[in-house]
Amino acid sequence: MRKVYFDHSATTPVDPAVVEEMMKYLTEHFGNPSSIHAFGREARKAVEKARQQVATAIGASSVGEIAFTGTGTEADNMAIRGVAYANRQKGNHIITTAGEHSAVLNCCKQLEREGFSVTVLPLDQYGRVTAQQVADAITDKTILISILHANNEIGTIMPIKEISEVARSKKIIFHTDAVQSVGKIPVNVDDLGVDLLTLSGHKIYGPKGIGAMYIRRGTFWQPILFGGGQERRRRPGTENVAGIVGLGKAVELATERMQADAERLTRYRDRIISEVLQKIPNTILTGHPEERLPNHVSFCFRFIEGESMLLMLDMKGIAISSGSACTSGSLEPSHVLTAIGLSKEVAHGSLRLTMGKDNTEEDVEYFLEALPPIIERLRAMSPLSEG
Amino acid sequence: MRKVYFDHSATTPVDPAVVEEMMKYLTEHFGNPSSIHAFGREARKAVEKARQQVATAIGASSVGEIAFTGTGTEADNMAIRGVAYANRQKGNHIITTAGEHSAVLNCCKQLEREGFSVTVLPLDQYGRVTAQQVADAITDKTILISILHANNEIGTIMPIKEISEVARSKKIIFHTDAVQSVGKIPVNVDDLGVDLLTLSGHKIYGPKGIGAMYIRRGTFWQPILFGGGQERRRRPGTENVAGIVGLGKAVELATERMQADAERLTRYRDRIISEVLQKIPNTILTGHPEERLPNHVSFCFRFIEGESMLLMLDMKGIAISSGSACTSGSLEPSHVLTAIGLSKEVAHGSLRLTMGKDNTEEDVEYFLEALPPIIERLRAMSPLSEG
Amino acid sequence: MIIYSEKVIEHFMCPQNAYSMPDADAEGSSGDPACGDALTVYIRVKDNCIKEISYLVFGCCASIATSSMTSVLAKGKSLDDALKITEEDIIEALDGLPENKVHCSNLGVSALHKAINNYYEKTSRMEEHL
Ligand SMILES: Cc1ncc(COP(=O)(O)O)c(C=O)c1O
Ligand SMILES: Cc1ncc(COP(=O)(O)O)c(C=O)c1O
Ligand code: FES
Ligand code: FES
Repeated sequence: MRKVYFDHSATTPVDPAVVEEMMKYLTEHFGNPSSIHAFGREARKAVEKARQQVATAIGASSVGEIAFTGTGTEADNMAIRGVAYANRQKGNHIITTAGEHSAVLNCCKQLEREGFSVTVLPLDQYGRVTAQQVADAITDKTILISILHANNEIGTIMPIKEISEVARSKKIIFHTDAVQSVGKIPVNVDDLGVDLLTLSGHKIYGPKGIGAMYIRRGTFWQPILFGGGQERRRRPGTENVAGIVGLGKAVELATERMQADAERLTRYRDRIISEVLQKIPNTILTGHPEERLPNHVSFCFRFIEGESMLLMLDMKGIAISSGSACTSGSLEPSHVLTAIGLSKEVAHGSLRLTMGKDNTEEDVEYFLEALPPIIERLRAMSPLSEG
Repeated sequence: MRKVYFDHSATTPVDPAVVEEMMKYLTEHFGNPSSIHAFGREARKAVEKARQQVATAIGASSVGEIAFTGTGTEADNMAIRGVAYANRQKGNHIITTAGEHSAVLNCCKQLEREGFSVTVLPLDQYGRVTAQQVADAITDKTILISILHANNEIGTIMPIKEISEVARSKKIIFHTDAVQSVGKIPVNVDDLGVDLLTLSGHKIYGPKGIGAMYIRRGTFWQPILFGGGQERRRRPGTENVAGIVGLGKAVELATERMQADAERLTRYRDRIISEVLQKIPNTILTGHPEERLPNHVSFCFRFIEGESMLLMLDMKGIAISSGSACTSGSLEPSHVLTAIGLSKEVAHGSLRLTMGKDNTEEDVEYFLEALPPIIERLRAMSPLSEG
Repeated sequence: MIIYSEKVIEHFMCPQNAYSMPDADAEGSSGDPACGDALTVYIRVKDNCIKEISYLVFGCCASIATSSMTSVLAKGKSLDDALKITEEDIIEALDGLPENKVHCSNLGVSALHKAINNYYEKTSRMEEHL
């Protein structure tokens, strides 16, 4: 059976060139970068090279602005809680949006429990917030604004540049979660105007279990884990050398490949969107029609439930995901889908299809043939579609 | 030139059998364990198998008691701060020792800044504390006792069983950092009587960037990172599948190999200790002479500084480490060496030699020939040895 | 984070002028063994020039290399010129030092200055006696 992997926002295959680089540091060059003997120095060199690769890819002015972490989630925690705790004297107000990843939202909820006050800006129907909304929410207690660059569920790209100008004019620290945007659209910390940015290896053909935080020089911040002095006292614990090497290589390759991939995947994307909308009635495109990731397609199909659709596609060898709560056994559907104004009922019928560098025209074809009968079948047995 | 790696307490080479297991999850089986399609299910199976391997190795009664983390340091942070925050209503007093790893000590320092009160028990000359010391330190506010199983710098094994009995009789949560002991001496959570235990992959021929926390069912605890629901809501972020698989395999192999390795390495250890003490005057064995890790040798050589010794051995292809502050360019030598009563001056001359499964009799021979002339040379140019 | 230049390693492995000089004209010490570094510089002076210089050192690779380089740079120089040797001169002559090791280069310079001052003190005391 044909296997079509269309879930690149969940995770990506590791690029063979990345695996090859990593292998050296899982075999011969196994030293601890903190050791000063030859084994350690070899590992240190590799870590610092990767740091340079990341800095270059996102346009950081110095390698000292990059700290490696264990996950994108940890990087989000470091950025948000690290700024919040360090700036508590100045104020206790944080601004974010209803479209953030749970790593950001749950950090904010925790900070609320600890006495911070959080404004969660509502999204428009496409999943965006405006610079004006942000400007209106700022108070003299605001110490941090955290807004994700591209939404993992609906692919919408936020107007980060406009928003960061507002933040900058008020001297408020600005963080963006760029886990989904790096390698897909241009990500440059100066162009975006951000003080902190997080990224994750496994979304860009790197390994799982490695992330990075960019922190602009001079940003007031403190660590959230405690231990040894690694990563310039920003993140303690023996460095995941192979993972770091993999992330460095992955981010370099992602940048090289970006433009060509984006053009090709945008074509596939727009074809899928128009054909599905045309062929399958009662379908809603979620996210922004244009301001969206080139590889990202997302719909809600009325009257059906996402998990069943997902598993039926899985039987055909197609791996996609759904923002449906049933994929996690909980009852609440995706907070993003309800935040863009969909009813819970509709939100349960969501599908997210995220393409990657190895997908082909044939994959698209195959999907476009497989999907309609599945939707039809599920709708045929749904009590809702009768209504 | 011969290469002799004698720094296994800093990190270990990854076992080729471990690399092989990991490779599958860096290539074909790249799915996100939270995805419910086939790619995700394959990854999930691997993670749960590894969880079983870890649970079995340390005698946990259920796989639900194991949570994977990004490092040993993170696991220490989770254990200590997670218990402290969750039990704040009950009390604010924590007991630990002066011999702990910085991951534990710096968590405790942070908790002190946050209003907790910490008793740091002093060590005897061998680096031990007694159950009586612990019993005497307990107050009705004590909520946590954290004492490391085996010391990374001086190899001393703590009488965890006796201490945990005291903790248990007072119903106080007990944590041990077993990062250095797993795979070298028996580690069984019930025999040791611990409620939480931390371990780290890269000390047991597994990869870097993966750790685990054991948490006994029913222990009152809360997470310290916020985000998705991974690891049964204990540690958010996409799982490092390859790392987890590597840790599972590594801990399994370490347990299998333990006894045979321990016997062989104990012979090497005792030979090095007796020859060095006999041949090189003004040498102090640090740590306990018998109650020490089978692979662990540590000395202080008077009148010389550790980094120079380390680098001269490095030139001979021998990788060892030193608790000298100069290895990090700081001024304070190892807190463990001063805690066992050595002057800073003497502590600067420390050497730590930690053997591993691939070391041979010839490695020992080579080291025993290389060391004395190096010590002699350094002492000849030392202003201290004249005095 | 410690990666030394080849020059540093060269001086570390084969330190120049590393011996004690019990009958030196003057000496100066710097550092503190408790901080992991101690250095004593010995000089023999003729016609206001450093004819011979040696030292004993307790310290890291960088402190051994900087001691060695200090002695090499100072040897043969007039006392006035030797006093002009700076930390930067030593670091440069060693093709650089890791950032957190820069303080080690200070030891060589300060011990040398102390030795020269010690020499001036001694000779002025002798002149007073005359
Ligand atoms: C006793 C002890 N605890 C904790 C750690 C930290 O482990 P990791 O380096 O995986 O963070 C180490 C190793 O550095 C250790 O020796
Ligand atoms: C937007 C966004 N932020 C953060 C994360 C978390 O990254 P990680 O899984 O590496 O912790 C993800 C992916 O799950 C994401 O899509
Ligand atoms: S219907 Fe079964 S979990 Fe939602
Ligand atoms: S002598 Fe300690 S860092 Fe150089």
